[in-house]
Amino acid sequence: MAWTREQMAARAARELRDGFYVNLGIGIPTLVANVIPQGMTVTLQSENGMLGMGPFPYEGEEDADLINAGKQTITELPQTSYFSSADSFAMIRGGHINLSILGGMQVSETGDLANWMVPGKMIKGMGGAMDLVAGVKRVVVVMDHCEKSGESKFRQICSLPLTGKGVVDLLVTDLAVFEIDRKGSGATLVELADGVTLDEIKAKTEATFAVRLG
Amino acid sequence: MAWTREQMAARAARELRDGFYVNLGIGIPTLVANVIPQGMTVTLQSENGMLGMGPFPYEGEEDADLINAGKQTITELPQTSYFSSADSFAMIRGGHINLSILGGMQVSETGDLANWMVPGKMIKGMGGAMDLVAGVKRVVVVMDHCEKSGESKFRQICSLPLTGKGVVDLLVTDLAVFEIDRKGSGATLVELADGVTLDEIKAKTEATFAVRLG
Amino acid sequence: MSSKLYPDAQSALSGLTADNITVMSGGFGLCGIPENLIVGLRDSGAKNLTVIGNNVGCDEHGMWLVLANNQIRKVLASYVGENKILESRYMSGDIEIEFNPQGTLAERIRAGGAGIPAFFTRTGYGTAVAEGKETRQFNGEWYVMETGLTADLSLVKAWKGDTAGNLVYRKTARNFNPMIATAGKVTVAEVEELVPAGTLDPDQIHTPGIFVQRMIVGKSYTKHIERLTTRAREKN
Amino acid sequence: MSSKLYPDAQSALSGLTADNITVMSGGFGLCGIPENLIVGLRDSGAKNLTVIGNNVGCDEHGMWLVLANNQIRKVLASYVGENKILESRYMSGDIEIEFNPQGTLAERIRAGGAGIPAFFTRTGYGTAVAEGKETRQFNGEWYVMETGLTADLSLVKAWKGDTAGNLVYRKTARNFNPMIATAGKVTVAEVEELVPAGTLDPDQIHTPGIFVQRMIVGKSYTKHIERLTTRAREKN
Repeated sequence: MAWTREQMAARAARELRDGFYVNLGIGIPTLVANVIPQGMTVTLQSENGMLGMGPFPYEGEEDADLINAGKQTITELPQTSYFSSADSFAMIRGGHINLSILGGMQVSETGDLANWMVPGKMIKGMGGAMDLVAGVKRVVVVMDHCEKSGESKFRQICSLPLTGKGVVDLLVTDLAVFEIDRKGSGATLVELADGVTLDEIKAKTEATFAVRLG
Repeated sequence: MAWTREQMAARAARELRDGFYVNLGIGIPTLVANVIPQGMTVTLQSENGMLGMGPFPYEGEEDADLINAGKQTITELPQTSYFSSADSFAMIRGGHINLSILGGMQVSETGDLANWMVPGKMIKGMGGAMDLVAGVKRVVVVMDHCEKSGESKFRQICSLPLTGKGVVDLLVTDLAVFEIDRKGSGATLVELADGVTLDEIKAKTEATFAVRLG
Repeated sequence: MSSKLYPDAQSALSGLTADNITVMSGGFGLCGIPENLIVGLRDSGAKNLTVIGNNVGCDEHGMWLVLANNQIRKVLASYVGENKILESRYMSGDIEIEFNPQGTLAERIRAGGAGIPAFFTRTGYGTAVAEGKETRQFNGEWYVMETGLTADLSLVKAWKGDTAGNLVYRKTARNFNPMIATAGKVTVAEVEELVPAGTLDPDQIHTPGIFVQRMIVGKSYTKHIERLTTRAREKN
Repeated sequence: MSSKLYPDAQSALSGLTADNITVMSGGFGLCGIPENLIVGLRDSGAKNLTVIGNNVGCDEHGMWLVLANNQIRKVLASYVGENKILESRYMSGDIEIEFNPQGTLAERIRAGGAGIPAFFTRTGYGTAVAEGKETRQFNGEWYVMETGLTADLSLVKAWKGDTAGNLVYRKTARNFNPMIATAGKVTVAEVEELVPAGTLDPDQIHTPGIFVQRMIVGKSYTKHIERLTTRAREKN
């Protein structure tokens, strides 16, 4: 049985470590903020210029000058600091963020990621995604294993325009978890969702992968 | 009769304009701060990270955290702001300072400046001088016309290692004032110190120059 | 010194707007945008503008006003969603968009203001963003060369400003404003509150006055929120 | 999260110092130097250090202590006057000095912390500083390519810090400290005053806590003034 969105977020949250500075993308990655383990201090960065992102405000307490990179109203915490977009991406590009958890459209077995445009459709822009995957020390992608059409999203080569080349370290899908070596030595299946079989993964995956199930 | 240090500073001060942001070097240029015309607002930058440099503190009111680029204790003004050295030189390199007045060892007729080292002597370093001459919109050099040996310091080509190539716009010596075209179309004598003759300048100057005396 | 302060956007922009110029404008989405100066830019009627900013407003708000008034020919931005007019003009070829990764855009603007004509970044290596650009290896990693950006006119929005032009921003409304203030040949700032010089703590000024040539006190801020998101109060 | 706070310089530097490492240290002259951490570096005895900073202390003060203890092999700085030991060791060839223009040094450190391996600057074009470096024209002007700098260990001094590692500097004691904080693989900060997280205004933090791995509250600050310069009081 495939993992739910919440289960995928919970699996991604297992990549968190105490003291980590983390950037979460839009969509399922946002849910990771709700499942940070008790007693673990994780500081969330928002690339529009904030470190120490707090929860959504109570109704009526929203502040138009305080939004996250998804343009949602948020709040600050005691450890919060604000800075410019140049300083924010200096932090990202300089490798100071420990972990980024992002959504994806396609991931390749060499760690390429496509998540910003589909040829023929309106291009909205990559926002900060290209900077995050290029700069953050460890990148985790969370996405469905297959398109609605059944086509595998974890592929030998991405067919969509890339967000980054050789940038993904871990792929969490609704069916399985893969470690990916950025340097090109391949992908490894390390975990199956509850009730999912290796045969099912083999049938539904276009990418080549080794198997090392705990 | 040659100009005194104070007269040289006063001549350099005539290059100031209302609203200018100005960086003054060590030595005679420092004296320019004392002769800013009444009613003219000139904001002094100190490249260690301050805009709006005030006068020296009253005795007993010095603050070790508040020094200028010459490491002298100074004071702040109502318009003062502090910033990092990176931001300070971004301001300088980005062409935001209107005028820099610096000392010199040698200036060439094409606007080259040497003022940071003498071969064979201990090298102390260029500090911010190379950044200032490369970045500031208009550079005025104030120096004696001749070495104590009598050798001309305004030359066809500098013999000392350069601080900047094609960077000087105006040269104020104790004997005369020269306009210099950075793009290489030459130097022009535009002013003589009181009682100094054109013949004296011709005799004491190695550089080639045109003459356009008011 | 003649005052940097102008009574309104129209007077502050007088003589600075013209057809074919490049205009940078601060803000992330609608957060921290110079609302009054954008209206002034629209009212100037200047055409064939190149507009640089993280976004180009969204439907009915911000730089969308200038877009809807047919004044924009080219856009440099990182994200242009939620903007139907821009979408249709881009698809029809009436507007050119150069997409920049957000951090690359921020750094290009910072570089432009800092006198740095080009720099190398890992961002975009191996993607469409690197096409036509120089790439080079440093320490075994591949990088893309990106160039600095400047503008004829920069428009920024601050929270507080003093009469010397020193600016302080508030929370995430800071975003692109500080770099954009440094990258304009002329920078015009609007502030919510004007204070006398000497009021702001000199250790705490985000944009020193040297970068601000003209300023206005903004009026009637909308501060439209794009995605109002709240949580319910816990019951007692 | 385990605390970033350590009781003293020795414990804060434990495990971070070693022979042959590169150390950056904040300060301009003796203004804003990490006095306590420099003593800790000296007491560590680590040798063959490469030290990066605007200066290397001056006679009897600051990084001079580490120099006098024969721990430094190479220096990257913009100005090294008023330092007799350094002078004699440089002349004798025992210490290598790479002179950097001050703004180039500041930007190289900022670039190192910001993931930028190289950038172009006008500074130094046509001078000895450009020798052996790539030069290139942009828009008709010549520029020199300079590379980013990082360090194994960065030592910085702030005025106030909070328990999350957020730092605020005071007046011109800020200088190189903010960039150096970003460019160390590990950054240790000393502060004059420690405050609880939430005390500092989040709009007014100069160095966000992400850049600070360890911190101490400094003791017994000398704050030696190199050039005490005063004016006489006007008589009443």
